[in-house]
Amino acid sequence: MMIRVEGINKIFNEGTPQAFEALKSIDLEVAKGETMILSGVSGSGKSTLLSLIAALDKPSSGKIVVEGELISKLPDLHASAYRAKSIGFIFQHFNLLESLSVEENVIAPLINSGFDIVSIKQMAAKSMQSAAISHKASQQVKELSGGEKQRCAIARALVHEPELIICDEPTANLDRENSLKFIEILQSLHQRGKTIIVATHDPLFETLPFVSKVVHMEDGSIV
Amino acid sequence: MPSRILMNNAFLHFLTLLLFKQKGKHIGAVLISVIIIFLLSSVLFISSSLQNTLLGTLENQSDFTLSRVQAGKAINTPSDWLDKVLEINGISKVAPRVYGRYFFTPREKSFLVVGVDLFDEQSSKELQSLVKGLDLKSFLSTDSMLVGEGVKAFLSEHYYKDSFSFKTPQGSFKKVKIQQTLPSQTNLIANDMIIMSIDLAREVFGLGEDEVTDITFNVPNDAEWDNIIGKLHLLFYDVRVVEKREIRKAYENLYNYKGGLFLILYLVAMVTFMLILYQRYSMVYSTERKEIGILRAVGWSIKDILKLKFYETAVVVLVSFVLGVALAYLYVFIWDAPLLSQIFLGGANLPNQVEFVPVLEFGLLGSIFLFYAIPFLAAVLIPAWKIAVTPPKEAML
Amino acid sequence: MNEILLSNEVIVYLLSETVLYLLLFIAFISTLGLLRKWNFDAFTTEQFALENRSYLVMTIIFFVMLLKVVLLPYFVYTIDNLSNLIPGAMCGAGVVKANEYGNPLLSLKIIILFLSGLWLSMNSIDLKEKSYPYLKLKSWFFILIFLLLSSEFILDILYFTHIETTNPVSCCSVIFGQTGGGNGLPFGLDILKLLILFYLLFALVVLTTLSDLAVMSIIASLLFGVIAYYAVVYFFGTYIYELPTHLCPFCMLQDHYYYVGYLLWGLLMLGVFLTIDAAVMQSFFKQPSKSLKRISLLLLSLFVLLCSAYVTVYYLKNGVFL
Amino acid sequence: MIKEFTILVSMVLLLAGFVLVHYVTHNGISSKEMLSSVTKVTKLSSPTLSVAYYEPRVLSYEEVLNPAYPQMQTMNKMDLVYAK
Repeated sequence: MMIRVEGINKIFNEGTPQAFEALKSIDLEVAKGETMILSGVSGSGKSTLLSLIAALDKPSSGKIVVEGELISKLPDLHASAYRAKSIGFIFQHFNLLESLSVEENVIAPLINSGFDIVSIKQMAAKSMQSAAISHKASQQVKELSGGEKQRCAIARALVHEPELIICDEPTANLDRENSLKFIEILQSLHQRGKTIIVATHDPLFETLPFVSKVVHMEDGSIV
Repeated sequence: MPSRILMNNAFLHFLTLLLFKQKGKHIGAVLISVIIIFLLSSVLFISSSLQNTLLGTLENQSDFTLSRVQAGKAINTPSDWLDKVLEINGISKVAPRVYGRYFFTPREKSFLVVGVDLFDEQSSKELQSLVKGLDLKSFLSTDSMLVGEGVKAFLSEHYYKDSFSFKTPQGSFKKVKIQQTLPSQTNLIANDMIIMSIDLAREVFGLGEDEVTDITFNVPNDAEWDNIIGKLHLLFYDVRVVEKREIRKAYENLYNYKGGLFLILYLVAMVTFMLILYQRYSMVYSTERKEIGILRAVGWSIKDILKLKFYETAVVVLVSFVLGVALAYLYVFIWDAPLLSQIFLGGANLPNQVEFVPVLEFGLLGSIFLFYAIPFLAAVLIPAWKIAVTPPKEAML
Repeated sequence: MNEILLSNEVIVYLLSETVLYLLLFIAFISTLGLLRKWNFDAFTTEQFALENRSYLVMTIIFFVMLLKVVLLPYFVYTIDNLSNLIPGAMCGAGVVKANEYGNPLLSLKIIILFLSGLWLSMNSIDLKEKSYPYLKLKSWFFILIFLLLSSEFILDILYFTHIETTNPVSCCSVIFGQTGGGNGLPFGLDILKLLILFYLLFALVVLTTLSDLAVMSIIASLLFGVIAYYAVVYFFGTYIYELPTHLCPFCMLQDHYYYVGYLLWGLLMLGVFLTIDAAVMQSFFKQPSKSLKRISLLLLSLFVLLCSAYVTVYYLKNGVFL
Repeated sequence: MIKEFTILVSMVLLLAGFVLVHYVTHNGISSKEMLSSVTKVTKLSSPTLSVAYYEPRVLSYEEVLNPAYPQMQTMNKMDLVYAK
């Protein structure tokens, strides 16, 4: 999962008085199977960069090439297909469908993948097993604790075996014990050769053995 | 096996899941639609069923009715016109008719009194089959009459249990025995009808021996219709000939007007319904917008969300359509539309209760579906698109 | 208000047309905006908004197309219903002939259905590409369709308001009949040549579609469509009515012929459309699709089988041709 | 297809099925025969719409649009709705 980011900048509500330059000409490269940590104070453009890499949003200029394919200028149909196939995004606020159960949340990304519901449920069971949340499978997300919600988000992000796993402040609202469990899961993913990008200001991540690169960001540019 | 694929289809599973999770929003739309469809289809069912039955009875109506006209109003026709009409060749089954409305002034109600020539073999046999167990001898010997259900109810309400005395124009009273009531299936035509022998009817209306109300006759060869009318106009100057075609067209228009005018007034209700729907579906709460943002973030494209919204609305439309039409069918054809039928049968004279013959036309259902579904889908389309294009980064906030 | 305007079906029909036309008008305005400001390489938020707007146009056209497919048989049913309000018209043919707007309106409706079908398949190909290559083309195509739709809408209103229920119209046997010597067949055909041409053209359509000769199969299927119309009206129709002089495309839509007309004409139109659609997609957009071809051939062969079945059944029953 | 949805759909189909069965079995022949025999006897097939039969009532005064020409109908008659 070769990712190359060239000259990316992102200006919010361009051309209006409140124009705000979130990213200023970012250049970055992540090789396949690498784990990269984006560290920086909140509001330094980490989340914006992650959303551009995951094609959740489009840059104001510049190019992002993933596996040789330009993803920064994809029409929606292809951007969604790219997200559905190769991106596993773990959001800071988990972004789960509160009214649905854990299993229903985990199967959501696979609905349009062409599999029938039986095989989707098997994949979901496997993914929930690896995220250690299968004992709460049929419980509504509303009633889960922070740690359980995190694990449900992880299960949802990994259900379609993505190549690239992106985490945005994964341990922000977790206690120490759950953070350590999260790092174990990252470790096992790294061993399976996944490419991982984590945006965090938690110093715990910088000392991890399997981290190959740490990038510091300050108000929109790499330091 | 299609049902296996259908049952295991992932999209349908998720669609039905979301449908039941957002029950609140859809139940409102389904209820409004069921009420609107129920009202609309009951009206159209009643009007098409009545129209169908009336056109059915036209079959054995004679082709022409001829009556004398004076100052724009039909008056009694001299019976010697009868033999003059008989002389025209190409005409068959000429029959005089004596009928009219008898006014019961104290209550301002009126009955349709019809005189029947009982010595005519054909009509007496018909009478036998119409009213089971009618012994013709006693009917003929004494002055007696058959009454429609409405008349029977009205008379027994005013203590005329087994006979009624008519006031003839000469001031004398004519006591007539009520023999039997006509069956309830004939209410549409015979609800306020009184059938008696023709000379009794003449006496009640004070018609002379040589006068009839009008003359009916058939012309089997329909190519002859126009020149027979021409001959009649040459024969008598003050004559009015009514063809069966005109009656048929009048019956079609009778309820078409009502259905049509009702539809136009109904448009107002539909427009308000559309505004409510548009406002409800586009008043997207932040939660639903966030949910769509999340779905978009995990890989759903705009096309998938549109597909989800399309099927969601299609399910709501189909369920409420079938429910509305089925309930209307029960209401009209099984419980005989207790209240709504008064609009069609009128309530000013004698109250009437008709058994509607079920009529289900493909076109009628098509009209109801189109009249309801197209505005509904149009109202929901733009809000559905607005939600579907929420940018995925919406989920990031 | 004359009786025509007040009959239920006409009101429902005109209401549906107006609602659909309003939606199409919104799509038209968005397409104009698209055409003017579309620049795929720009990174402005306005460009992203335009991309979303193109989805609006797609949704509206898909929705309108779906309902127009339902509205066409409903229009024919309304015409049939009006035939008993108009003196002299026994079936839809007379009513269509009631004024000069009838025929152009009916043919325009069929053309619009064909074109919007093509638009939708072009649109699905455009979405598959990575940079909306055909967006300008499909927007201009939609503007053309919109002009046709506006004229169809005007014709609708003109047609229904100009039907007089007083003057009698001629019935179908007069319109299509052999009165006045020469038969109504074009290009100087007679029944035998017509039949040979009918089956030959069908074989041609099958061959060209299977052997992927795109342009040839478009021409063949168009020709087949026209010849099939005349063949049904002048030959197969008489076997449906079992009356050699009864030549009419509309009467078979009525209930005493078990609504076979809707099935017959539906099969023909859908078959011809799908063949043209498959051929256009293959020749202009290099997107051959096996399944589309198979369905279209299936439909056309069903159509030919249905026509010939009527003839054979009649022959078996009575041992003689009409 | 989740369970509740299949239950809902089967209930709606059941209702529609009942309606179709009733429509097919109920032929309404009996009432058609009765009506046709009445019309054969009386040769009158006009429906008895119990409408205040319009007739200038000799006894009670009927407010008219134009007293000089009593036959002219007033606007509040329901004829606007009934066919002419």
